[in-house]
Amino acid sequence: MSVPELLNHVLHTDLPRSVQIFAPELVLCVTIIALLLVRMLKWHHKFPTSWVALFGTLAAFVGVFAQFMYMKTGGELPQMRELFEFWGLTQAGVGTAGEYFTGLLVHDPFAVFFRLGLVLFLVLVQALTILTGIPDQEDGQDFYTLMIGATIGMMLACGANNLLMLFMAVEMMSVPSYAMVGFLKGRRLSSEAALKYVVYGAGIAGVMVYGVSLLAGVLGTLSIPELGSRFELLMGDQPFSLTNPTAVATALGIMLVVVGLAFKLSLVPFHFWCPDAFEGASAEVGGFLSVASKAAAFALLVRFALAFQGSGEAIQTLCLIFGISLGVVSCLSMTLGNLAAYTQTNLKRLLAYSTIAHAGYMVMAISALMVLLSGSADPVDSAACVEGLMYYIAVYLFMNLTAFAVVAFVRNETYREDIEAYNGLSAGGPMTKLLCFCLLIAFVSLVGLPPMGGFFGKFAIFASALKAGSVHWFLWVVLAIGGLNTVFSLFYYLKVLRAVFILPSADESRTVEIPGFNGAYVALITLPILALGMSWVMGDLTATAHDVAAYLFH
Amino acid sequence: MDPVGLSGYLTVGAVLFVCGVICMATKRNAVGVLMGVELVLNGANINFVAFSRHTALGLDGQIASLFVIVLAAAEAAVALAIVLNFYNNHLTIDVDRAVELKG
Amino acid sequence: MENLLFLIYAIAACGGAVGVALSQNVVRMAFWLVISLASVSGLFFMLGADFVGATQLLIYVGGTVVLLIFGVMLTTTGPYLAIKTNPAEMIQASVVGVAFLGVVLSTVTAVDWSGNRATLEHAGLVSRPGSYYQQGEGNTSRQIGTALLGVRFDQMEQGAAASDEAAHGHHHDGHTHADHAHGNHAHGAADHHHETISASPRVGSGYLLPFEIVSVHLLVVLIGASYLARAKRRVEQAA
Amino acid sequence: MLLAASSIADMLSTQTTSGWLPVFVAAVVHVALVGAFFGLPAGIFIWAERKISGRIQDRLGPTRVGGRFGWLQSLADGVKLLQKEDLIPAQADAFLFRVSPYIVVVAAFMAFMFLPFSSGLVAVAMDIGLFVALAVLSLEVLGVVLAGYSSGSKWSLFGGMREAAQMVSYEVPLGLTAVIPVVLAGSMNLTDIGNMQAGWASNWFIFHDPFSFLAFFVFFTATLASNKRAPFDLAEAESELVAGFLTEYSGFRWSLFFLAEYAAMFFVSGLATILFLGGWWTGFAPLDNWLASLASSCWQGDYIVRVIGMKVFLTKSAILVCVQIWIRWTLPRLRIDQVMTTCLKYLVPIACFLFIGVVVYPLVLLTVLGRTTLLPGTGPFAEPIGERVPVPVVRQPIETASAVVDGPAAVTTEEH
Repeated sequence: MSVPELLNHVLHTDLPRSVQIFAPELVLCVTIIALLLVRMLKWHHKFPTSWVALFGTLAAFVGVFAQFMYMKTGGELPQMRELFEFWGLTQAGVGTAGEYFTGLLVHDPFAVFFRLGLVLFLVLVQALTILTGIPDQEDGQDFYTLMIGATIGMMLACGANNLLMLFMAVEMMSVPSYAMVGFLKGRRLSSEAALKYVVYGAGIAGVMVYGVSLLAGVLGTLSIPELGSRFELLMGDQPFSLTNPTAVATALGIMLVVVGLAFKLSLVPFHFWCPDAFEGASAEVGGFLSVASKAAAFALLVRFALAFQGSGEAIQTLCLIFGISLGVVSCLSMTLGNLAAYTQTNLKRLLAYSTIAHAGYMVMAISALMVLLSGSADPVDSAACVEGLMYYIAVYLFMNLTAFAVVAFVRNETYREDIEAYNGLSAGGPMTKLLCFCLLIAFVSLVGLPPMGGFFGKFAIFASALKAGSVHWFLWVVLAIGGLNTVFSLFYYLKVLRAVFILPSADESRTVEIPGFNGAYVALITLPILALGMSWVMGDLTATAHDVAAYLFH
Repeated sequence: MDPVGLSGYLTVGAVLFVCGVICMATKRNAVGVLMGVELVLNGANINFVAFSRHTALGLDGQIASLFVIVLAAAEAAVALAIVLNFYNNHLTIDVDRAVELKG
Repeated sequence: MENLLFLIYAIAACGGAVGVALSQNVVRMAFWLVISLASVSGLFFMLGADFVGATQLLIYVGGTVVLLIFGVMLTTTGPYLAIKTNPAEMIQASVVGVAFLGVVLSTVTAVDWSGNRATLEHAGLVSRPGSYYQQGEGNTSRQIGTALLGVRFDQMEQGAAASDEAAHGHHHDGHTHADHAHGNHAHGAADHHHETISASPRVGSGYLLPFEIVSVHLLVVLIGASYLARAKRRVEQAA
Repeated sequence: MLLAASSIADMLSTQTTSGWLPVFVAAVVHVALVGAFFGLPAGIFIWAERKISGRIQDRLGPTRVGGRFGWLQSLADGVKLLQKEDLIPAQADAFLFRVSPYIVVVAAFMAFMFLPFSSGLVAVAMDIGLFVALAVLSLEVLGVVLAGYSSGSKWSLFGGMREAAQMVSYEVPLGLTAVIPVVLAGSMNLTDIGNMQAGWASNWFIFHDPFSFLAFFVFFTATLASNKRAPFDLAEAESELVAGFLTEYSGFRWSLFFLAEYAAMFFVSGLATILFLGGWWTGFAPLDNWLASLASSCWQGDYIVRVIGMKVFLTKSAILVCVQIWIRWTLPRLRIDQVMTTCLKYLVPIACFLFIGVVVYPLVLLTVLGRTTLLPGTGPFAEPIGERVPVPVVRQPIETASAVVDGPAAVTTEEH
């Protein structure tokens, strides 16, 4: 390729396509600038900065939604034609899956699905913060800048196709999160939580980048999809063994990268920051971190894991080891998360441990995926793992947000977050009753009982683990532990529900009144949990997840 | 190729990495821990640049190390702001004295 | 000559790192860190990465470390803050650290780097040898500059060679190494997927996106840091 | 001496076959040269400062040592300082206290390695010379902070902190304005930037366009501040902080700080000369042309041209240093918050604006006037920006030999 050809290709083919796909993220960037300008020009006295943020995020959401629908329907949806045209979507751009930005990011239904979820979640959390008023009028632009900045990082994570982008995405979503955890800067707990989070987070990020450097050096590339094939090429016919330095160096690199991702997912040996950070941070930030940063990290883990598939003996052994180690981590996370949650007295801390446990359930899907890949399984089975994970994350988004939203609203009324403060909550006014009911639904779904969305997510993941068990028996052990854990988890969720519905309030005279808007908001985000469990939406989501996952494996 | 070879550089990188990890594990001063982080990142950077010279990685390694430097600077800025904030609230930056969050 | 220079820099870098780990005074740690990082930049110059070396000096040594020293000075209460490290903890950490060092070193020194490179070269996966340090050794700023603008002139010939070879491979034998040359979708189980990729020529990965997006990141981080570090406007009621 | 050095390097690198000896000798000679350039200006400018300040304050200044002008005064001062006792306060962190002057000196000294005194007369010729030079110069702040901290005195600590804050902040406008000549020249190589400005003075980058004209002054202000010169000498504000981070230092170590300060003054003046004021070119096109032709026409012509260029360069830089001294004794000192406000609220936005302006300016001119310069098409100043006096210097041998001061680059190529 000659120089003009290269320039032509980059300028006229790659860049327009990239910008078209990247437009929602660019809208978010513009929103950040707009927020700062509003503050600088002192317009925030005329209208709140939160509305600027919400408007920008909504625009980005519409953009990703248009992309999603375009990909799903192939651009042939007459009702949305104007929308497609507004965002300039074309068949060669958004319509075609593949790499963009000269191979740094990859555009496929999987990435679009996760980006859609993330922006939707950002809209919901921003609505929540507007209702609870956690960043006040003066600090609004700082808070939303951090939140949107972190989200841009997460959206990059969904499409990361390059080890540099992987590291960069992790940094971009972590560093603003550190600041967000410490956002209540006058409070001792908040600053302590932020300190712990940043100290551990920075350390693990360093370890991770060392792993990236090893991996990149051994395999001679930064491109994630090439990793597996290069490893296969280098190993040739040699089996995977601990005496082969190339294999060990690669495994070491993978291990260190997975450590970095496991930290973001708060999986067990690297979970210690999670309860502290969630307890110290405000409930809104806790909700944001518990869902968004996890979803992004799972997207990264899936991409990273999928790079190592192949038909050679060495790479299959590598996959198996990878899968089983993730299985062990999954067992540990589920068990420890659920057991530790039982003794908690602070509801945010309890939810943090519940998050750890749920990360354990979700990583089970990836463990199963890797084990399946090591046995040259049917792509349909492998796709089922990712499908289950996606379904789970979609439901988890709503149920965790509901739980944290309830914590935030109750805190605004009672100024307390310990479980005792919830005693007799259901005796309050009608909106409070609605709130309690929503909490019930969210918790039942978090446990994974049948009519709710959470059940079907968990069911899908367990089913794929069952299938993977036929490749290696260890997955059956993981599955059994997962089942047991579901039973454990029932108790501590019930403990909270008992406080809410059965125990009498300590102070009978004062009942908690939740403002109408807040109740309506919680009801709105609870509805999808029900809908995803027992309506046609569920079938829709399953089908979408199925198509998306199948695309990764065809 | 230069006579030192790749392993010399990788050794330096590994020593920096391990010293950084030891530093993170043993220091109680939050700023001390951050210095450990910087060492770890530099260990990785030496790897990147050495690989970029000697292996198939090529210029990508150098660019990766550039971004690592920039991101590390950003991280250090936020970390220090958090440390200052912690100091304002607790009058210490001893990590071991951050014990109010327990459970 | 070269070995000597390497030894000087390497010993200074490692010595500085050990100094950071062993020192009990935070400011001395910072001093050792400066020594270590500056020597690392010397190593970068030796590796022909002059731009990275200069960046290391400007941003790391001249920026980040100064920031860290600021942090120390703003947060020390006594005149010389000595941090006592629990000796048992130190020994524990050192043992684990040295063990890990052993693992890493035994691995990386044992890897057959030239052999691996040759394998990859054989598969057409390596940009032409000596792509950036061929002429005018160490002058990497132009290549880095164009790479950050999204164009990789240094990988151009590789791209051409790879696509030629790939086209070749498809005609004769679908399972040659050429399959891997199209790293975009290395798991090339499905053939029709391959074709969509082949339609777009393989260009080296330009780094326009990270170069631009990191500015947004820096802006966000700057705002976060300034929010946290600026004086409290008022005492929060909740505290 | 310079002539000799260049010749040695060239001769040895071309005539000797064995590998390391010529580069070693060349390295030694280069280091000696840079050392001379590092030490000499300090001596001269300390004397100059005393004389000029004396005149400004309507007195004579030193008159005794070395005759009527007191030109040996600096030497006498040096001898006096060396005789003084080297005190280390009991409160000080002795190790850091001892070591920090050396950091400052090393930083200032190393910066000279990248500064070309004339076309090709540079210890380390690098493509990114400007970038490295600024990077190295920025290390000076570490020595200052450590000196302030390790003295164990609150005056020193405050002085060091202020100094660090000031230097780090002023690096931003300094860097932004230093990039403007880079944009104009399309290169970060200081030698190339200098050679681009041959010909009439209208070719100097300061006169390139209104934005670069202003940029020079911003650059000069920023260098004043980053060198902690008045009116930005907050670190050593005698009335508030005794002598800032220097309070506890005496004798030899104190003189090292002083040496570094004057060397850095000279260095930034030299940088300003290269970036904006035509470097080693006279600014008079016929003369430059004649020099250029001389290089190839007579025996050792290029060396002669280099030495002449060096004289021009040194003269320009010395004038700038004198301006710095003049400013110091004329303007009152700013308060620390005013210093920071000047930087962050004024200089940084101005520098950003100038940078954008310089990029946009030729485009605007091109659309409006159809050419990229305001200057009319005829007359003595008609030298178009694009055409230059041919660069007379064969840079190759020196570059190869001198690269060794820094690293292995040249050696490796030779060995293959």
